[in-house]
Amino acid sequence: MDGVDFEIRKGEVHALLGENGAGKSTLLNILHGIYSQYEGEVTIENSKINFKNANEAIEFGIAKVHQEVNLVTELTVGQNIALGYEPKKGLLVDYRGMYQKTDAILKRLGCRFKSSDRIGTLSTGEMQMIQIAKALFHNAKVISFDEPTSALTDKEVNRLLEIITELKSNGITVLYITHRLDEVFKIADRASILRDGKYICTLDVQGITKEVLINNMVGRDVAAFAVRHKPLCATKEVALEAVGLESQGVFKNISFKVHRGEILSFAGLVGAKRTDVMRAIFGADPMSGGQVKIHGKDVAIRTPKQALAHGLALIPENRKTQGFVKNFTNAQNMALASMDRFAKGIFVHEGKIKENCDYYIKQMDLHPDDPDYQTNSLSGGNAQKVIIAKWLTTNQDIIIFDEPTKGIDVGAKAEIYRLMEDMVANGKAIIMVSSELPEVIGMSDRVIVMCEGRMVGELGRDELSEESIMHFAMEG
Amino acid sequence: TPKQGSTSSESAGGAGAVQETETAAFNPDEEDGIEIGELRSALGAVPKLEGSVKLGAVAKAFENEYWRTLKEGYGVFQDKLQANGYDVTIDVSSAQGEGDEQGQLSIVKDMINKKYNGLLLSPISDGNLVPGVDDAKKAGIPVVNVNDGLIANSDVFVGPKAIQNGELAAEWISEKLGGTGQVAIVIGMPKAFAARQRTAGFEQYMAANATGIEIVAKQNADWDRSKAKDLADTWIKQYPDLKAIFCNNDTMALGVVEAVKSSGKDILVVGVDGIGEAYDSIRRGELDATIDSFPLYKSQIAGEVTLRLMGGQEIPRVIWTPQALIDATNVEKPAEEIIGWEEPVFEN
Amino acid sequence: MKSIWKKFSRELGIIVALVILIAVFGILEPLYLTPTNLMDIVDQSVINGLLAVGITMVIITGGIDLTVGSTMAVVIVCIGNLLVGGLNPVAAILLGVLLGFVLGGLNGFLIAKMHLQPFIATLGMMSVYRGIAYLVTGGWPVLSIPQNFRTAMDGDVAGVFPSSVVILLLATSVGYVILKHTKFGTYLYAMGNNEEATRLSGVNVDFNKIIAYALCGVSTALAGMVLLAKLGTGEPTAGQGYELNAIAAAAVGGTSLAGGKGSMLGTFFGAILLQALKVGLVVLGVDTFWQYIATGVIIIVAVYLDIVQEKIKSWKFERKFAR
Amino acid sequence: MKSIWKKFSRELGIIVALVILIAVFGILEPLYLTPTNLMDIVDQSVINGLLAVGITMVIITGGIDLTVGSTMAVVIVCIGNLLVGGLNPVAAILLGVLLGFVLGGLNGFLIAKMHLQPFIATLGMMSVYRGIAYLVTGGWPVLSIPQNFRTAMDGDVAGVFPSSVVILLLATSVGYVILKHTKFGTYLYAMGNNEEATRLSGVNVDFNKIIAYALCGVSTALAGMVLLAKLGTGEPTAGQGYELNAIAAAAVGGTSLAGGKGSMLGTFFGAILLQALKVGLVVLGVDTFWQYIATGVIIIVAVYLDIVQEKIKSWKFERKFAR
Ligand SMILES: Nc1ncnc2c1ncn2[C@@H]1O[C@H](COP(=O)(O)OP(=O)(O)OP(=O)(O)O)[C@@H](O)[C@H]1O
Ligand SMILES: Nc1ncnc2c1ncn2[C@@H]1O[C@H](COP(=O)(O)OP(=O)(O)OP(=O)(O)O)[C@@H](O)[C@H]1O
Ligand SMILES: [Mg+2]
Ligand SMILES: [Mg+2]
Repeated sequence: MDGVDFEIRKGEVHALLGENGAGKSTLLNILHGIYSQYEGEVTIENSKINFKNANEAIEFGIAKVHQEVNLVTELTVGQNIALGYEPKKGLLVDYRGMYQKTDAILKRLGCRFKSSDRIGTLSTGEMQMIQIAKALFHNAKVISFDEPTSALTDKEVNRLLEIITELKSNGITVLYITHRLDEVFKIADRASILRDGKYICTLDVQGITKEVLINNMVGRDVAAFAVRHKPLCATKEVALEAVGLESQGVFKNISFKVHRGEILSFAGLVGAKRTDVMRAIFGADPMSGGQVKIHGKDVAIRTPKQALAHGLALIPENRKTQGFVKNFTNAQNMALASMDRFAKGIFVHEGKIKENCDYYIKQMDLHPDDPDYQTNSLSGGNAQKVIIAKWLTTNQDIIIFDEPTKGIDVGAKAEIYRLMEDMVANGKAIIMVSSELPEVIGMSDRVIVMCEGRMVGELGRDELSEESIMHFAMEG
Repeated sequence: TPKQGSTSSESAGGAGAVQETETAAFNPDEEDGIEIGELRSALGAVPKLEGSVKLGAVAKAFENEYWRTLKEGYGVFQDKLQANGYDVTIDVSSAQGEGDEQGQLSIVKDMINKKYNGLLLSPISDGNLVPGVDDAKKAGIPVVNVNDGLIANSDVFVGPKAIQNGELAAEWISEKLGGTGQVAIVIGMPKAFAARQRTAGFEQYMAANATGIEIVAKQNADWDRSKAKDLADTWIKQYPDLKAIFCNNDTMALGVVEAVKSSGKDILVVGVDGIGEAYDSIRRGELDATIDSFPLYKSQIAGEVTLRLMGGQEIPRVIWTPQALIDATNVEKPAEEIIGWEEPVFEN
Repeated sequence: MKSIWKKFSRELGIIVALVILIAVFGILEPLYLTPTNLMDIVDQSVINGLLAVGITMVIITGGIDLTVGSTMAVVIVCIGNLLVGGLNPVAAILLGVLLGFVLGGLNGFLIAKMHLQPFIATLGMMSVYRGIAYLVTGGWPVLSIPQNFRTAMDGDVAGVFPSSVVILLLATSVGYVILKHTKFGTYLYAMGNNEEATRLSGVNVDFNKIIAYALCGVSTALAGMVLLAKLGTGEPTAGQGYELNAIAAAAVGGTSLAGGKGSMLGTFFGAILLQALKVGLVVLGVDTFWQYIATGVIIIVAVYLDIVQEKIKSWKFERKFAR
Repeated sequence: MKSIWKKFSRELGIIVALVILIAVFGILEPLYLTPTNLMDIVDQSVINGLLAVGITMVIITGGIDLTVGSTMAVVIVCIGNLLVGGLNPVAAILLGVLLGFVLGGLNGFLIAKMHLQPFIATLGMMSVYRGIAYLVTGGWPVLSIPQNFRTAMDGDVAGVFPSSVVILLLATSVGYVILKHTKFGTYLYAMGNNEEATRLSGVNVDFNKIIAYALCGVSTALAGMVLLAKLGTGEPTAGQGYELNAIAAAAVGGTSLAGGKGSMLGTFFGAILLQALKVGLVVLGVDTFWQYIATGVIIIVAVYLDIVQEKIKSWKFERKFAR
């Protein structure tokens, strides 16, 4: 990061924009004391600050919603929200007071779960809401959000945007990072743009267009919207069929078909159990009933290994815990699911692994473009690209994408959409679980809507609209 | 009759030892112990007790051959008693390894709960059975301490004079070496009384009687055969003139023998305990000597002393059991002959 | 009533295991069920129980402490020497606690500030502390510990209850309250489960870690002093291998060695279970060599029971996070 | 040349530490540097080195194996008995390897299939295997191991090199190749780092874990047979406490006990360093008690050096934020 120099006004909503790896998260980490060694100055209300750790920043009155979901799964929701700042009664924690306070915040956020629930029972989207609740809990003067909506569906997003507006009217300054540009226009006053660690400009959001923003971010024109460029190519040949899938207490009666050349999407609100269905099909979780057929044949898939053998791939929704191996380089991560292809007998062929990685680095415009770089130190969006590359490397027939563009910038999104189109054109079948409605509407041949573990509706391409999907999704 | 309890002034160790006795609760080496023959001639036949008598013996750890042999001795004694019409049984248990202080205490407490009539205890450390012995006292159960841990509040101590252990080895080595040369000591762990005394006895003897002998090295090998071998390997190269190695037990000595063999040098190796493997090794001409304290007979003596104590006879605080140096000259001699063993006299 | 049930459902597995164990031994040998024998089991669990109290806290942070045996030895010889030198028992106990706090805190410092892994840091310090214990007395035991100290730490309370048992109960209760009802306790779980998230929440992770190890040192010091009182002799060799027993007690009681999960009550019953097992094998007169096998098998079965019970309780949850 | 340098930069910390250690001892006591003494150090590292080879693999998966000492003992008494019974040495060695594979695999099974935590599963099995070793011989040692077996496992190769050293070098090389150049090795690192992601990548995590423990059993069995050959007697008490030494060797060599990180060469040098330290202290005649302290301190310093070196290496990443 180099020569970043700009101001945020008190009480405004200030968007931070830029491509993956532009340095947005890094900038926030500096502000919040997570990286304490840097050159240059940060001043708040004319006093120079240099927080040594997260604690100092929070005490000073600035709080942050982190990009990756990062919670303590052994504690309750309330304990997570209050962590570090529990109210005390004498020497002991005042649990009653704490839960009252946290419940109030959850209610304000419109959450359906309670403070006393365990984190383990929540979906990724719900966990994201807890992170937001955490920031509100601190009563901060400045709150920054690092892609708070990447795992949320419309309903929650709208509620969050309302809350941010409310915060603003209470004089709180908000810093907001997102790759969903619509949101910028809904709430932001001004937007600052970063590119390759450099500051580009700050714009008044009023009176400019999306294209202007994108142009400044990427430095060239890109198609910002999810649209199908090639003709639809769905065939009649069924690639995968699910018949009456059930998992006790999670989902039931899940039956659908996906054809070769088709993109079938699953839509629904957070907690609709779409992820559970996909994991069960992939053999990552057990199922209590139902039958999966692949190319018309009954199959019994109990482990991901068997799923791979049957030509399935699953790009999981949580990149940190399910997606990549921390100490591995990009090349190693991309090869992990296809080791048989990169091995002669039991021995691994390093050269081929690098070659493969180089190919996808170019394909997906990965930054930095180094196969030996540790995936762990990539920016969120770039790590997602590595994971997608890993599954493309397996070259499977049926690919399940769970939130494929989570945290990915506009430019790269377009790349991924293009890749998906290429795949179906080659006769593959794609199942996509996504919470981004524009993406669902733009890319799908067909959409199945789920609600609380049941399929509640199916929409053809010409019936797709935000209203029609939400109509089904909210039904339950 | 020998006196009971401790009067320390005439003890062997001189001024330093007197000092020691004041802080130390009990050190048998500084007591006027007597040998079993002497006791027998003073007290006559082993008294026959009324009713059936159940004795409980607790050894350190059966993982070690020494304690298994001790157990065997208790069995032999029980058979002799029963053959002579005594209604006596002796149950023998051990802790789980020599680190299991609490477990050994559990065994003692269990024996008290089960109302054993007398206890013969060989504690792992000087202190770990003390609470059990207190309970036994309360329950009126006599306690005999069979070496080598020390129980300050036991009624009688039965065992060899530990310091003599080291002295015998030292005497033999200095004689073989003609009073000059370099020697080294492999110690076990700085643990029980006996191990400490073995080393101390060796060193004191050399200091007093063989000033030409130089103790060039002294290290611990945790009673482990392989570690002892490694130590010896290093020493043999470091001290080309090394003439003898004294080890705190036979297992370590047998490890050292391997090192000496592979060096091709002529170095005397002396161990302690007299385990079967050591005898074999002496027969083969590999190990040079071991100090045997005859656990098979020690336990018989301990059993006899216990019955005498329970029969109301007056027993001195310390009973010495026999020990002897075994080398090529007497390795084939039966133990009875070496220690001059005589069977106890039983009542009819 | 139902809420109590729910509150202790975590400890259910171990309590059931303990009851089964006692019942089985009781049937095989009725003597096992005599009050004196049962009391003996509790009494003999005190040392291991105290060690396990501290070790549970440390394990919950995701760490481990292999030094407890050696730390005990240092406390034993130092405090033993001071007592024999005429120090007042109360002062000695306080000094012992302080010494434990410092030794434990030093472990914590190496781990939190120098970023050494807990296993290896405490493996190293285990050796260092043992050496110190030997050096303090030159390898000799400290003899004739004064009776007033022995009575304080291991005398009879109201004629029935050894004070050592009272000390264990107190330490367990304090540990329970710390874990369940204080901020510090919450941080221990949080750290063990997700250190980064905890740090980002503004918790001073390093400091809390150091305190956890220091408190482990304190309970270790108490264990050492109880042992000193019980034996009346302070040996520098004391406590060898005790660390593994204490860890086993915590694990059998449901504390996860991966951190973030565990309970003081579970640990308490875990320590009792291990001693009940040992005494049971002794009472039945099981052969020493078979005892090794039985002990190992029971530890594994007890831990497995806990896993099964957890699974039943929330199999959906396990699916997602435990794999 | 430069690429070799880069390739082994991981092991740099431990090599530097080893060189410093040898230099210091050499200056204090020139005798230390004689070839025979240095050769002795290597020779005496064989047992611990072999154990550490297997334990490194297991630790990389995020596990641990506390049974190695006991497993060794079982192999020693079983194979010892067979040899004395007249079995051909080659057959005995193969059987020993198989036995190690089975015992290790059993540990792996408990961990992978029954979901026991590695520490507690192997703590339990440590006790079980020890009991088995005692039961096999009734506690007695197996005497008079035939000379042909002893020569095979510990004889001189070409008049200079003990064959045990050759065995260690071979095992280390095989371990090196497995970790760096096979699918299995890649999976070990991946599992240790992120088990869930590895499983979702279609890797049979359970199977690979079991194999890792089984291979640890194999290298343990080799260690046991070398020991049997060295001593000529098979004791059921052999190997007590050896597990901690082996873990220390791996950790000093840079293997992370948190899993996912480690190298065979590092472990090799780690084992050598620990033995060089021990011999150095003996040669200098350092008092036993001080040896405990020195050993602990050196372990901690060596591991800390490794941490510092890692930090320096990743300085550049940090620098990025610094600008
Ligand atoms: N832990 C780390 N170690 C080394 N480099 C890092 C680390 N984290 C981030 N980087 C690098 O810093 C640069 C900026 O990353 P940052 O996470 O700030 O991007 P971002 O703008 O938030 O992107 P995204 O939209 O993908 O989240 C990237 O090139 C990235 O590779
Ligand atoms: N009631 C529950 N009990 C246990 N785990 C749950 C429960 N609800 C959700 N989860 C977990 O949360 C994860 C995602 O949940 P779910 O499938 O309900 O959400 P989704 O429809 O994919 O929506 P999202 O967009 O939030 O991921 C799954 O891995 C699932 O195991
Ligand atoms: Mg980011
Ligand atoms: Mg989902």
